[in-house]
Amino acid sequence: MATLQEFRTGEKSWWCPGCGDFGVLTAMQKALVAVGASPDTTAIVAGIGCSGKIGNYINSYNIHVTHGRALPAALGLKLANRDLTVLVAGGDGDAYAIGMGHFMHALRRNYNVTYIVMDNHVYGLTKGQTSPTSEEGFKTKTTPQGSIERPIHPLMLAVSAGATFVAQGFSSWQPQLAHLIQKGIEHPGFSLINVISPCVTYNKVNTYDWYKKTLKNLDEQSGYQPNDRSTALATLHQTEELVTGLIYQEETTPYEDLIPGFSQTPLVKQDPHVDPETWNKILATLE
Amino acid sequence: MATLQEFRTGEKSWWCPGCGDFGVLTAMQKALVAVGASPDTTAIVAGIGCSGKIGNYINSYNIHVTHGRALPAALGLKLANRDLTVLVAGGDGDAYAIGMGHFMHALRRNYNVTYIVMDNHVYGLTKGQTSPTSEEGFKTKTTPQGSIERPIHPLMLAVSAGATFVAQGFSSWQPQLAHLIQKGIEHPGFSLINVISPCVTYNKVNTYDWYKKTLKNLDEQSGYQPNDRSTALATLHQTEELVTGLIYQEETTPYEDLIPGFSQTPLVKQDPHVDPETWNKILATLE
Amino acid sequence: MLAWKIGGDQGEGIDSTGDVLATVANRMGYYVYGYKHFSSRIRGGHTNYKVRIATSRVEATTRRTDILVALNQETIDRNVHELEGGLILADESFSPVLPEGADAHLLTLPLTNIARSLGSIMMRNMVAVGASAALIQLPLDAFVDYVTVKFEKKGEAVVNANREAVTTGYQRVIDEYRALLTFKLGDPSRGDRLVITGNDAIALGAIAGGCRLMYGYPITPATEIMEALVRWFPSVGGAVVQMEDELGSITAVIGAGFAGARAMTSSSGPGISLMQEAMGLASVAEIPAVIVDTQRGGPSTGMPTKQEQSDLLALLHGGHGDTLRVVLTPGSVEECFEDAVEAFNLAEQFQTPVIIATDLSLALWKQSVERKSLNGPNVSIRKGSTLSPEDLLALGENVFQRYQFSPDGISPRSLPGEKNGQYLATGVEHGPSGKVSEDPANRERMMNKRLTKLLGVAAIRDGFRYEGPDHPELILVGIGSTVGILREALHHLRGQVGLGWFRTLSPFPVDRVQSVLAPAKHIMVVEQNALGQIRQLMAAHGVSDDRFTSYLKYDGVPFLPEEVVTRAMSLLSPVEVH
Amino acid sequence: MLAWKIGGDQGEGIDSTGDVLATVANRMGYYVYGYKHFSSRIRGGHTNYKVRIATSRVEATTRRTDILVALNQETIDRNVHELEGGLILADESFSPVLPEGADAHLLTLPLTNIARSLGSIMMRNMVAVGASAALIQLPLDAFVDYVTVKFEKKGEAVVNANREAVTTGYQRVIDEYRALLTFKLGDPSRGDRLVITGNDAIALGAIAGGCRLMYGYPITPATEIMEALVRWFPSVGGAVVQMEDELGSITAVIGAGFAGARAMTSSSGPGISLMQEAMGLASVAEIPAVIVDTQRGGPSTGMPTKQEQSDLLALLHGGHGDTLRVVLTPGSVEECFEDAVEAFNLAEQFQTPVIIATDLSLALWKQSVERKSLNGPNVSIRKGSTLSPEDLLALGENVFQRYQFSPDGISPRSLPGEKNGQYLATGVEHGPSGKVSEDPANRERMMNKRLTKLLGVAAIRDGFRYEGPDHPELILVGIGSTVGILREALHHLRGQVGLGWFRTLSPFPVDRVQSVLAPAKHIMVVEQNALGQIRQLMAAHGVSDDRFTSYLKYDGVPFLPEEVVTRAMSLLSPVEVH
Ligand SMILES: Cc1ncc(C[n+]2csc(CCOP(=O)(O)OP(=O)(O)O)c2C)c(N)n1
Ligand SMILES: Cc1ncc(C[n+]2csc(CCOP(=O)(O)OP(=O)(O)O)c2C)c(N)n1
Ligand code: SF4
Ligand code: SF4
Ligand SMILES: [Mg+2]
Ligand SMILES: [Mg+2]
Repeated sequence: MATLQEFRTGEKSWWCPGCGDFGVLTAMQKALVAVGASPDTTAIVAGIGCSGKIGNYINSYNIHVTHGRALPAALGLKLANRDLTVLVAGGDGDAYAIGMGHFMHALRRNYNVTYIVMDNHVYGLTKGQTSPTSEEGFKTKTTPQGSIERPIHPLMLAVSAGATFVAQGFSSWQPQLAHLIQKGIEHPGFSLINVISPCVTYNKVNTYDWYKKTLKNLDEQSGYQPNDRSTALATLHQTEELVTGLIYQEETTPYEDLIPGFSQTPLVKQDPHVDPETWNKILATLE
Repeated sequence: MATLQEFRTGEKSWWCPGCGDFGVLTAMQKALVAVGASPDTTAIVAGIGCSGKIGNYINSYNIHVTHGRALPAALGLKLANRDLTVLVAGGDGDAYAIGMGHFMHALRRNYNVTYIVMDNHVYGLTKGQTSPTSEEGFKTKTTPQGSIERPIHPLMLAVSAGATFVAQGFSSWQPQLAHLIQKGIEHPGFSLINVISPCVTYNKVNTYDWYKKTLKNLDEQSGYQPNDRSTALATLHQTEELVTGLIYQEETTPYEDLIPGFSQTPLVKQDPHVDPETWNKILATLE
Repeated sequence: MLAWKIGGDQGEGIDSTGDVLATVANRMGYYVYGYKHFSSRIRGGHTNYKVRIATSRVEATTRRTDILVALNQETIDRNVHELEGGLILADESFSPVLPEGADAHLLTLPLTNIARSLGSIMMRNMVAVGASAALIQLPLDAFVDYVTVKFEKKGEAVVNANREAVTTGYQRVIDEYRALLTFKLGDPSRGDRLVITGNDAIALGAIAGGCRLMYGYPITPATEIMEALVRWFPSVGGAVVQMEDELGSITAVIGAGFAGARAMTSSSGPGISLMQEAMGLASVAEIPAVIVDTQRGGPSTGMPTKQEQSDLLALLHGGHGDTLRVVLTPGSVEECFEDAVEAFNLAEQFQTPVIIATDLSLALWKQSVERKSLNGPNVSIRKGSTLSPEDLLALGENVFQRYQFSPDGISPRSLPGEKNGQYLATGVEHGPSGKVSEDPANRERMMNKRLTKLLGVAAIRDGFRYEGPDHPELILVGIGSTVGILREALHHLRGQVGLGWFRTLSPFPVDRVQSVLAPAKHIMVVEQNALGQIRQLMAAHGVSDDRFTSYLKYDGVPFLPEEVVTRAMSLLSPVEVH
Repeated sequence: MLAWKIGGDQGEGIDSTGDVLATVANRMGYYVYGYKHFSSRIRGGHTNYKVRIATSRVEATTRRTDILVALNQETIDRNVHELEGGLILADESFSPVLPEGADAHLLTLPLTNIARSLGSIMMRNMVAVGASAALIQLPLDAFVDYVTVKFEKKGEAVVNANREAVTTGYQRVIDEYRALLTFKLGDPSRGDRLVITGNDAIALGAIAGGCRLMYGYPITPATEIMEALVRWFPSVGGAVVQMEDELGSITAVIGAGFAGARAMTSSSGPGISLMQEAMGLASVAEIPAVIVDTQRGGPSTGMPTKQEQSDLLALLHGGHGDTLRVVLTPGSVEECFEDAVEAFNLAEQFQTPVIIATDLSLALWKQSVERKSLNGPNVSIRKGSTLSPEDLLALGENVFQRYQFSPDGISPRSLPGEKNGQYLATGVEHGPSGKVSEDPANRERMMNKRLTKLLGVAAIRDGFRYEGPDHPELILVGIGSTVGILREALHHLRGQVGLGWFRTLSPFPVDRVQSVLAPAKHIMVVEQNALGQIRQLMAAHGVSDDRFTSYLKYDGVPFLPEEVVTRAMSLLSPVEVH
């Protein structure tokens, strides 16, 4: 069993002091420890953004891809070696702007990876522009008079799109967040955890204080059952997604188990050669 | 007032005899006549697919773009000349596979164009592969043992994403379809009309007969009020989207009216030069 | 040598009819080559399928047609100029007319009526097949056997009706047109051959080369690679995922490559353009990836069903920033198989994206290929430099230096799942450990490492091949499907003419090109694009002087060997033309 | 000439401090040039800002620093080598140490403490500004005036505190270090100048050129163009849309271009790679579009905050299929303005995408520019060939031939909204009316039409500029920000050395390049990339012989004029070096 320390790289962080991403990092590391993962069998795919730098700080196999494409990379990785624990991380711009198409298709494909979106309602790395989750009226360098677009509600979209695991955490609420990530990893299909992770430099509206005042914690609300799509949608609608906890989960079989003939042994462990008998059968289809 | 005839190009169709797209074409032409549009002030943006060829047959300003990108082209067009009636058309692959990201963002942007998705649950032009709306188990050249992905439910997604006009038509039910397109054009924001348009060559499951048996017509169901998001979602959920009619509409102000300082006169009608006073004000910000 | 063609409307089964003829002739020991003319539409619109049948290898199409089976008048009108005295077999039902001045014999048979009388007009093409067999003087049995197996699953009634259709067509020709049966094909040669396309060969090569993942998105003329793997992968435990777009496809391939599986994607121009950004990631993060570009008429949607070789510069230079890419260019169906296997080897050995560039003609047209040239189980697989578990463990507390500098620029890699091998693969510039680095000196070294490493490809692969005399007066230079066309042209050019073709376009095999071309008096670069992309590339590498001329074609139609011969003759000194 | 630098951690206001100095010095009539060193992170990490102040135009940075303001020890350690006897002004709070062997004078002031005593340590940098003013011997008043206006909106207390900060810093230097005040800048020259970047100039040029729509997605170092237009467009009725990605941005620009509005997008490498497919659409459908590529270190995410010129080949050849693209390469901030205006003219005149390629240095570094060189209201706007309403009506029942063939390849267009002008614009190959066509003859003509049309750009634009002697021994060839560096190098090379630079990279101005370079004995192509992309391009166009050498740099750091001088000297014959 690996320890928290073993999941650290010791590299000095490039994040601003106070950034929400520190909390996401710690929660991910705790969750990895909790599920009994080990650094060598863990793979983390990250997108581009302040958030995307998270892979630099977790001792594991890390791949830092192009902006918006973390999810397809994770699909490739998972099918190549289905024994790996695969986590995917990125920002709200990475996930819901340039990455929106892949996000919707990952949900319907339901392959077994855990997607952690570090949502700060702003573009951090490019120094403060409006993001798809920015609220209407949010002022940035690209919308100095306030955003005029309806914000994306990622959780509602995920539930509507047929997701099998949908949760939201807050980087300041460590135990809940770590637990949600742990459950996401344990879920045998695609799990989405949208994490409120404040940007202290470019978002002066959706601050820690603001969230502490407005966020509702489902865990404190006795009786919430996360197994019904309509209840989940209604809850998200009522709270305007200002809610943390496990919102929806269903029993499921992951994509990789449904692919006809797909090997249960990780592909990377197989002999790459084709055997003569199979080969002749294949050629026979061309005769 | 233009006549139906004036909206025809007379070009010989490239579609298979019996293709649902013929009905979509006619309904679009009827709707254009009904709203009093004229060919010279109508612009049609089409994607790539059998569906995307629709522009060849409508006498209007037509632009046939790259696969999946009809919506951003329409945004460009509309802001360039806001007096135009802008229709956008494409297939289910064009809209919901490669075009998914733009689709979600067009919904939240709510600019005033009408999007007609010609949905046949299959890739027609590339000769019959699975599409994002193909049902689970649907067999094609790429899923000979049946599709294993959850189908996209475009209407639910649209309603969840904050769309202001969502409808579904059936290419065989002409009066309703033409009427829905007409209402979409009249709606002062983004309108989505998903149209069931059977592919007689590559989809032997979701046929005209199959739809005639399974589709429920909201117009025949007295009392349905398309002004409530939750009712809309519930209806779509219950019917598994096998329903036609106006599903949701709200009063709205289009994007182009919300852009700070954006000209009410079409840009193409303005003097491109900048006047000296404005210029000096701009330079002053750099002093 | 004989050229047979069938033509009609799209959606009328022209394809499968041509396939029957090609398959049966191949089985009998003839060499076949099939060429289809089709449009970007599903039904309607003229389509035709030409099959050349010969007693030796054939890998191009020529102008002449000996027998034209016409299912409508348009077919006659559009193709009659190819006949030069040949036969037209037309369906009586459309009252065929021979255009004025046509140099052809018109035979008619009531193809539709015969089919109808046998139960379904769907069998019209089978009647035509039987009639064609008689005209070509191929034995009826072989066709009857073929349909018996082909329709087996559909039940005895269908089998019998189709046998009847073929037989009737055959018999009617024998009965009515015996006098015209003058074609002599010559004796078939023994051998075990398959009739396959370049796309088939690539899919086969991928399987043989250990590829078990394919992420793709449909597009003409690449789709068949994905579709073939969908059929074949279940038997080897692999998976094909139809992605939401090509951005997703290439990135999934990169994810798989990072994890250590052999993965690929295939597309054509529009999809390849979308992959440009991610290919740069694979280059910088040194991740193997195999990408097939089956070129078609561009730019943009262009001419999606037409032949062209116009993505070459984009394959080399399409992404932002400084990279070298490995671009393999097979010049035959057999080379498609070889290069598909090799692409996976090179990708892992050099830890880099490898592109296989084919073109529509090479990708889609079927031809006879020796079974022994498709020896899947026996290909050699080179996994490239990896650290052993022992090496990794020996690192102890030290961080694994994934990108450590080395003389050949190649650094051993570790794969996820291996103890102690954790590292960061990133598209951001990084130091030897993988950690992001903005240090100028490191940047320069890393850039040199990546660029020089790829020059190693030239050391292990002959990138420019040559066939011909030692002291050629003229060398024809080709690529892709053009190579087969030039080879056929060579048969008709008895002078001192040689053929040079690219097997590796990048890294550019400059030394080899220079030495091969050195003795030639003239060099004609034959390419199917408007910009003369190969010429430009040669010039950019200093291979250019006044011996060079270009022969370009960009109207969507392949070169004909005859055209090449004419053009070549104009360069050769008169005494040497026989 | 004097070089001042301030350094500290990112997020500590280094940028705005440098800007104050540059702005005030410029207002006083000096020419300034600012250069920033920064990383891809928001806070933390060393950053510095160097401002050169001179009495004549300056457009490059050099090695030497005269005055270094250090806010931490790292700043001293990293930059002390530039000082060559200059001064370091350091904050006492970190107990600064002069490294052993350093050739510099260390002065200290309690910057932080002074600021704290005035109410907030946020004002530390203002104290440093005041101290710098004294060291450079610039009048205090000008700085006091500046902060008075700058902080006006924040109320009197803030204004007073900042005035106090500047004044105290100034006075402390005068009091404590009077003996060291030996710098003499010389007299400023009259003139009305603004301190702006290439990005500013492009945004200004876009507005002047009639652009009213910008579709963009943030990316370093292009974002400022979008952000400037967000600020300025409301006053001219335009709109900026922050799109979901670059695929959307470019396609929206094309939609707008089809409709007849002038629209643009801007990005850097990764975004440009994503635009490759759509640029082909604009080429084939003949739709105007303007795209700015502010190049940075590639490939992939590469070195996002570092200088490079490595997208050039991708800009020319990145898309699939045969196209020529118009690529403009401004070599100064003023040329950025000119070329932005001209890009919209060329895009509409030639109905094609036009790319403006700059680079990080040109895009981000501020310099003094004459106001009269930014004459927005007076630029000429050419809308290109369109049909008049009368012409359209005169068509009667005839279909408008949008793509009709013409001698120069340009066909008049109609705009949506115009009666009788309806047509189909498509990326599929089409005939003169716009309707899809697969006819080979039409294909060839259409391809020729599109390619030859663009050669017309060369006729109206001088694509390669030259400055220098008529009979140069050496010509330095540059592009983008390198041009300013080479120009500065020229001042130090008294031999027969000239400067040639590209204003149009494509269509390649081959005749002009050849004639300019003809008299030179040596040609040194100076480019900031690893592959020698401009050299390759020149060679591809037959411009290459043994007079050519390359000087490449790809470590993320701009060339220094001194480095160019050294390299150039090695080529010049000894007698001519003075
Ligand atoms: C194709 C491409 N476009 C744009 C960029 C520039 N870019 C880097 S990060 C980023 C967005 C950052 O926002 P988000 O995803 O919310 O991450 P955060 O920094 O807020 O964590 C952008 C636009 C890029 N790297 N690649
Ligand atoms: C970038 C790109 N990828 C792939 C293609 C090939 N392609 C053309 S149409 C199409 C999908 C057609 O399906 P759909 O959108 O449902 O339209 P339909 O033909 O069914 O009307 C594809 C994949 C393309 N043209 N461009
Ligand atoms: S800019 Fe915002 S998101 Fe980025 S590191 Fe700083 S606080 Fe975090
Ligand atoms: S293939 Fe299907 S969608 Fe395409 S034209 Fe034929 S019937 Fe219509
Ligand atoms: Mg963010
Ligand atoms: Mg479809």
